[in-house]
Amino acid sequence: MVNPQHKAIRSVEMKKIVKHFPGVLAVDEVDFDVQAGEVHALLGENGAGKSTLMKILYGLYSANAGETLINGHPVSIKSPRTAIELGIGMIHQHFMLVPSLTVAENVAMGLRSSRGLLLDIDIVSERVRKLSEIYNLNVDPAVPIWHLSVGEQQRVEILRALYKEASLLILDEPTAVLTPQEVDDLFKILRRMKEDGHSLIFISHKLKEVLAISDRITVLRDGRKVDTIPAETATRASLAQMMVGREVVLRYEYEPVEIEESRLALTGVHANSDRGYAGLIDINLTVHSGEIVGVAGVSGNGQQELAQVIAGLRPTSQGNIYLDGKKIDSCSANQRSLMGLSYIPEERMIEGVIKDFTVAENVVLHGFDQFPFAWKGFFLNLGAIKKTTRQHIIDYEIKTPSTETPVKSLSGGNIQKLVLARELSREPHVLIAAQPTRGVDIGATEYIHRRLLQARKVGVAILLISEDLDEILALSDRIVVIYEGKIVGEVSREEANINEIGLMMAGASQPE
Amino acid sequence: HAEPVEAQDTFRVAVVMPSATNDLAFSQSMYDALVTIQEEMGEDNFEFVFQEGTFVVDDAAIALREWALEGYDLIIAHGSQYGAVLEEIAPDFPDVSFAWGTDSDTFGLDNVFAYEAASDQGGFVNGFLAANLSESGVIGVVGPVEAGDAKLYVDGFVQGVAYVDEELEVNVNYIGSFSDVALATEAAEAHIANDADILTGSAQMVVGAVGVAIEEEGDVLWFGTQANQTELAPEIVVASQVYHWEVILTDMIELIQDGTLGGETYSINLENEGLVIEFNEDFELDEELLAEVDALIEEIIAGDVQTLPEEDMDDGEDDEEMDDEEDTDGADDSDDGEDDDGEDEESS
Amino acid sequence: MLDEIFRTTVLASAIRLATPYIFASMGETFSQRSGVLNLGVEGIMLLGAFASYYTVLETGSLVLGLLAAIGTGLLMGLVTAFVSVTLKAEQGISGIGIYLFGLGLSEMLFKRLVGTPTHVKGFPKVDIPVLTDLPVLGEVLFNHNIMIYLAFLTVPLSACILNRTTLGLQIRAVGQTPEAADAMGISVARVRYFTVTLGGVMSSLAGASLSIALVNFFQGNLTAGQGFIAVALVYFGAWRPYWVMAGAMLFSTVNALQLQIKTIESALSFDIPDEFAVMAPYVVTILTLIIASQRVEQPTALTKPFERGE
Amino acid sequence: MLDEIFRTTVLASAIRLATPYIFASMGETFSQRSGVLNLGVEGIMLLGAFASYYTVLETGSLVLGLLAAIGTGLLMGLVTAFVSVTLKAEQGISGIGIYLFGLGLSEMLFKRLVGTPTHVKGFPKVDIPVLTDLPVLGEVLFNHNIMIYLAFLTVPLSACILNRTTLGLQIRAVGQTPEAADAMGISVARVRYFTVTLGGVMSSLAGASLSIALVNFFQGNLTAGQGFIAVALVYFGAWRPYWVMAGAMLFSTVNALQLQIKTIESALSFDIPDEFAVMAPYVVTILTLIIASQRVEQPTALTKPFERGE
Ligand SMILES: Nc1ncnc2c1ncn2[C@@H]1O[C@H](COP(=O)(O)OP(=O)(O)OP(=O)(O)O)[C@@H](O)[C@H]1O
Ligand SMILES: Nc1ncnc2c1ncn2[C@@H]1O[C@H](COP(=O)(O)OP(=O)(O)OP(=O)(O)O)[C@@H](O)[C@H]1O
Ligand SMILES: [Mg+2]
Ligand SMILES: [Mg+2]
Repeated sequence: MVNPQHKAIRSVEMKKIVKHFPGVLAVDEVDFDVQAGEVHALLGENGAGKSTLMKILYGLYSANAGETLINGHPVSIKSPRTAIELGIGMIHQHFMLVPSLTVAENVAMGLRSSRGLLLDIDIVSERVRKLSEIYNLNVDPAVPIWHLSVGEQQRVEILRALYKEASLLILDEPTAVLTPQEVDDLFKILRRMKEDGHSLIFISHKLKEVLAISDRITVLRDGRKVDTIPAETATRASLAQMMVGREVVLRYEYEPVEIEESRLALTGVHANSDRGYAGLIDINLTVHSGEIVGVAGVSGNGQQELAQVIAGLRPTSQGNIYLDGKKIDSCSANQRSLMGLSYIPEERMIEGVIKDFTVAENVVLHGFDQFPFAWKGFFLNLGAIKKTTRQHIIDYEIKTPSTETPVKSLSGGNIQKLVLARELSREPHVLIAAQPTRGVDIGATEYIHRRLLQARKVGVAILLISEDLDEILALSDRIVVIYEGKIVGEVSREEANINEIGLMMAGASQPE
Repeated sequence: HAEPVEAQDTFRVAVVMPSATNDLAFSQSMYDALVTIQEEMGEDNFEFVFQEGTFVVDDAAIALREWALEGYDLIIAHGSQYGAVLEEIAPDFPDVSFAWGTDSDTFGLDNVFAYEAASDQGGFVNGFLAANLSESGVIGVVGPVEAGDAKLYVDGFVQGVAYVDEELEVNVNYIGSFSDVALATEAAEAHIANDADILTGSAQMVVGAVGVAIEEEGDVLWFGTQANQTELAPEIVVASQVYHWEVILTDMIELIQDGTLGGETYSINLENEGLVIEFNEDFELDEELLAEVDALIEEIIAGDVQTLPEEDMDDGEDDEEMDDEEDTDGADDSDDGEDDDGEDEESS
Repeated sequence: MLDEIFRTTVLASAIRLATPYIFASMGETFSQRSGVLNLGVEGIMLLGAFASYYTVLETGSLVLGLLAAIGTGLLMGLVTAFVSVTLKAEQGISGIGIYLFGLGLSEMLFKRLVGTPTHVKGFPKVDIPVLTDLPVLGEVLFNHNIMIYLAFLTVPLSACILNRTTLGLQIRAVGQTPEAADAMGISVARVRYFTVTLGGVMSSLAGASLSIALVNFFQGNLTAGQGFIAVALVYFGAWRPYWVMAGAMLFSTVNALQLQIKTIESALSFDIPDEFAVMAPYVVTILTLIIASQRVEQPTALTKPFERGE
Repeated sequence: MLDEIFRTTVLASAIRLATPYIFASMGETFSQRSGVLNLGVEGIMLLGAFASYYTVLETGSLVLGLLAAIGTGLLMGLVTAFVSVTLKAEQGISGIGIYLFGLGLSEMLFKRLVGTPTHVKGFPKVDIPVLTDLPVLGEVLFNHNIMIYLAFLTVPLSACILNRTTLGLQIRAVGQTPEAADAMGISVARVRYFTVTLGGVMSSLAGASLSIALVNFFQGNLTAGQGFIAVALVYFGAWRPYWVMAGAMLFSTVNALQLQIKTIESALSFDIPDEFAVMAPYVVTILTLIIASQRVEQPTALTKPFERGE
């Protein structure tokens, strides 16, 4: 059985840490510390250096300068193995799980077995089950990872850290992909761990969460530490200002727009979900020109199915869909997009972009066979493609070294801007925006919001699907709430009440 | 009037061989011989079965044992690689006769015949003819691996050319495979690019080389060995050295029927007409030259002409710089007795 | 002198030897770039080789022979596509199935319909007016038959299609992230049907290049593993047409050199020391390793059937 | 009667033919499961075949021959691992480099040190006391030499290692998601060094099984493509040892059947109609396609060198 040699971590101090990447000074003389029984949050825009700093602590990167002390003694952490042995656990921004292996196997991997060479999966499973009960994690050790939802996968990550008796746990953007309910559950676990004397480092772009969970907050900007402050003295506005270096507006002026003709209409739409059961039930929905309709709901209640049905990536089993009054049920995704439908998918790395393609190639993923990108529909016009890409890069403030950089080396926020640029530049009649700001820092979020509002102003009909209720409330003209595949309520902007909507999202009945 | 089938009177032969029966080479020569005997003796008196493409020696072993149990009268292991297993199996069936080739070793067993081919003799004759017919003075040879009867043939051929004119250039190319037709083709292309106007070669992959010669439309001639290759290329084949195993097989059959099951070593050669130079009838040859060939064959039979290079005769001019080492290992007198035709035939 | 022989004979020879590899591996490049690993190349080559050979033998028409090869390739390509795209079979398995099928069927048909190897008149050398008369280059590059020119022509063509056309963009997208391609309205199935069928035709032409242009004969297992090597060459060239061609040429040059070493020796009138033979493989290895250290764009969805998660 | 021949002769023959494939493809399974595509199998097979052959030829000791093969495999495996793990070379390219190297070196050494193919006395059949005497099974399954038993023994062993040991878990994790394995403190490089070296040893043993147990001699290019087919069989079996073995057996049975069709005919005392020969490949194809429709666990990081993003 695991028997970690490490003593409990009482304190970790990182001093004057420096990390260069080719052409980037990612971390510049940063001091950072965390104590037992404390949650220390790390804040900063995309690319501020948070992940890099934490990867240094976890032994994935080696620092160019600076030192790390544990319980006052200098340590040298050269690989994750050392970190694990010292009692450090990390939940990565991108989960470090092997999809085809079971929960227990993922936990057991890298551990010593009590049976020498042979696996002791039964023993590991048993202990996982116990831990899962203690922390109320509700994870079945025998299920393969790819069966699990993102939230469940994250619980596996936490379980794994607990299993290894990590006394310091680093969580890099753990909430980016969680539903509000899952965030609450996570926080319960984290508080419990804190009480047990664990040290926690928490990274998030969501200020509300940071304020809710942390004891101290450190803000990084461009690789440098801005300050470390106690959470009690911080407000959302002050944090946003520290991060971005200017004031950030998260409330937008609302200008009513003349609602014109219906652009998108769904009547009595039913569709199946991936696992075969009913994903959408009797959806009736209309979006007009110049209107943003927000779809609120806890993730997994049919949002993805809704977006896919409209985009033409999932067949309906009943009902009709109209685009500009024309029935499009039998049109392919391509035909729909030619008719003026744009789609910003939720899974941007899978459905939105091709990771190994360059920025320019991704910009023309839609309409690559149309003028001016193609000549006779067959030969690519590389010059025109480059020109358009440059324009997008300027217009949408996309941070990229060149038009020929593969998108996989851009940050998530910049990839999202690229998708937005591509979809909006086609001057669509209807835009489906699914989780457009997930994992994006506040600066970029604000930018994306402004762009959406601008599109609304010129008459685009926008369906905004988001789990972030603040986002929905800030942008939508109308809000519908989706629960278990059904639309369970609709409210206008004026009558929107966050509590009522929250209740509907949780499945409580519609307000009378 | 149905004739009664009398099993006792039917002579039954089984043979295992390394490549296909239509390879126009080593395996086909045995197959043709058996067909010939069957024609002579009649289907009622002579039957045979075969297993072709047997690359793995243990497979041959299984077949040999199976046939021995089933009471075949003569079981032939056509390929020197089967020697080791035969040595193991034959003693278990003292009443069954086995034959093994090409080699000269009967393992001291009196139920094993050994047989070999003095293919250097026909090679020498082909070389003699080639030297006389070549106008460019360059001759190309395409071989599989430098071993067995292919090596004997090539060595004899080179000697035959030198017998006519030491100055002629013979380029020998062993491509290292019995099955790679594309490479054999390319080897022939290389010879022709180097001005060769006569080509020859041994083993089944030479069809490619023959094709290249055909494309030259009469400017390049071909000499065959093992089987009669005239049908491959009627315009350009001058002659083929053909193996007639039936000559010695008939002897063996007689001995077996008389109760002698082995102990003898046979060799097909020009003398016993197991090796025959078969000319292409459509190819016009000078009467004088033909007469010279006849005389040469007589001289070879009489032993007046050396068809293989002597160990110390080797000079840097030709291509057998390895002969010195090879000839010392295990080979008795002029034949080195190893034969590995079609070894890599059944690899897939 | 040596120089000359090397350039004219060895290179011309390498060009011929490379021809079937180039056809087959260009086709496989398309197929793999779109995410389909076709291990059945060898089987299709054999069928194409037989079909064209038999047609030429019976009709004497090379054009018909070529058409027969194209038809066979089309058919086999469609079958392969059906199995790997529509049935979503595990690609390694279905490829071996196609290989065994081609191996067995071509040999059986040959035995039944032809019997013994019979020579056919293959494509003749084509002189290209001015080019063939160029001093050295003429002999090396422009003294071949049309199938050889065709093979080498497919290389820039493939590169151009893959990198500069909308079709190429679709192929690469489908091979990288089929989900994204699908979401963009590209039909993953259609693109893969196209590339796999094209791969079939090219494999079949590779076979025909042996049986009616280079060897001008057929026999069972004529290709002797060349199809598998062609697949390996696609990895070697890391899915880039010019690199794949370079690999095929490297491979063929080594073979050609070995064929002609005697000729070269006699031209030099001294024996090339064995040390040369000893070193050749090392040199090739080191060369390939230098190339190998380059990083490349991979079709990440290779071997993965696409399903829209329904 | 037919039944019997089929069982005893054809199956026993298939078992022998499958032996080198099983050695090589089990090794390759390990290597691929950990994310390394080793296309150099064929080259290592040739070197192993030569090393063991030459040792037996010189010393007469089969044990020394086996050790020579293991040593050669170890060395070549380490070289391959160095190239693909440490140098992070593109795996397709470096594999072909290793292949060419093995092909050239083994042929050259053979020519220099041996010259003509000379037979060696290979492993004799081993009777297993009770088992060999079993009626039919005895002859089919327990009448072979030790290398054959060894080959088939590696199958359950490989399955057990991959599925039931900590090492196997590490291998699978490294092949699927090396980042995750790395983050859990598993050394990706160490695991891959292990599997690739093991693959080298197994390839080398595959070669030795030809040269000192089945064929009992050596010649240039003895393996004639078997290494490439072994790699294909790993895809066929979708990285699962028993399935890979099934593929090797299927493949060998088809070959054995073709070898023995005349014997079977004579046993039946009538000719098997050609229709049988026509149908065999179809049957095999359909069979494989049925198998192919299964979904499998893929080493998704296959062919991708791992770098910790620094
Ligand atoms: N592996 C790498 N190679 C090169 N540069 C890198 C690498 N990882 C990070 N960087 C650079 O280091 C800087 C800090 O990146 P880091 O990932 O730490 O940001 P972050 O604060 O975690 O951002 P986010 O909020 O987007 O996660 C960035 O400018 C980035 O360009
Ligand atoms: N392997 C890498 N090579 C080069 N640059 C890298 C690499 N990994 C990360 N980066 C850089 O690090 C920065 C931050 O990357 P990271 O993936 O942490 O962003 P992110 O957290 O996904 O962004 P967002 O918060 O917008 O989702 C990016 O600008 C990216 O360019
Ligand atoms: Mg980060
Ligand atoms: Mg981020």
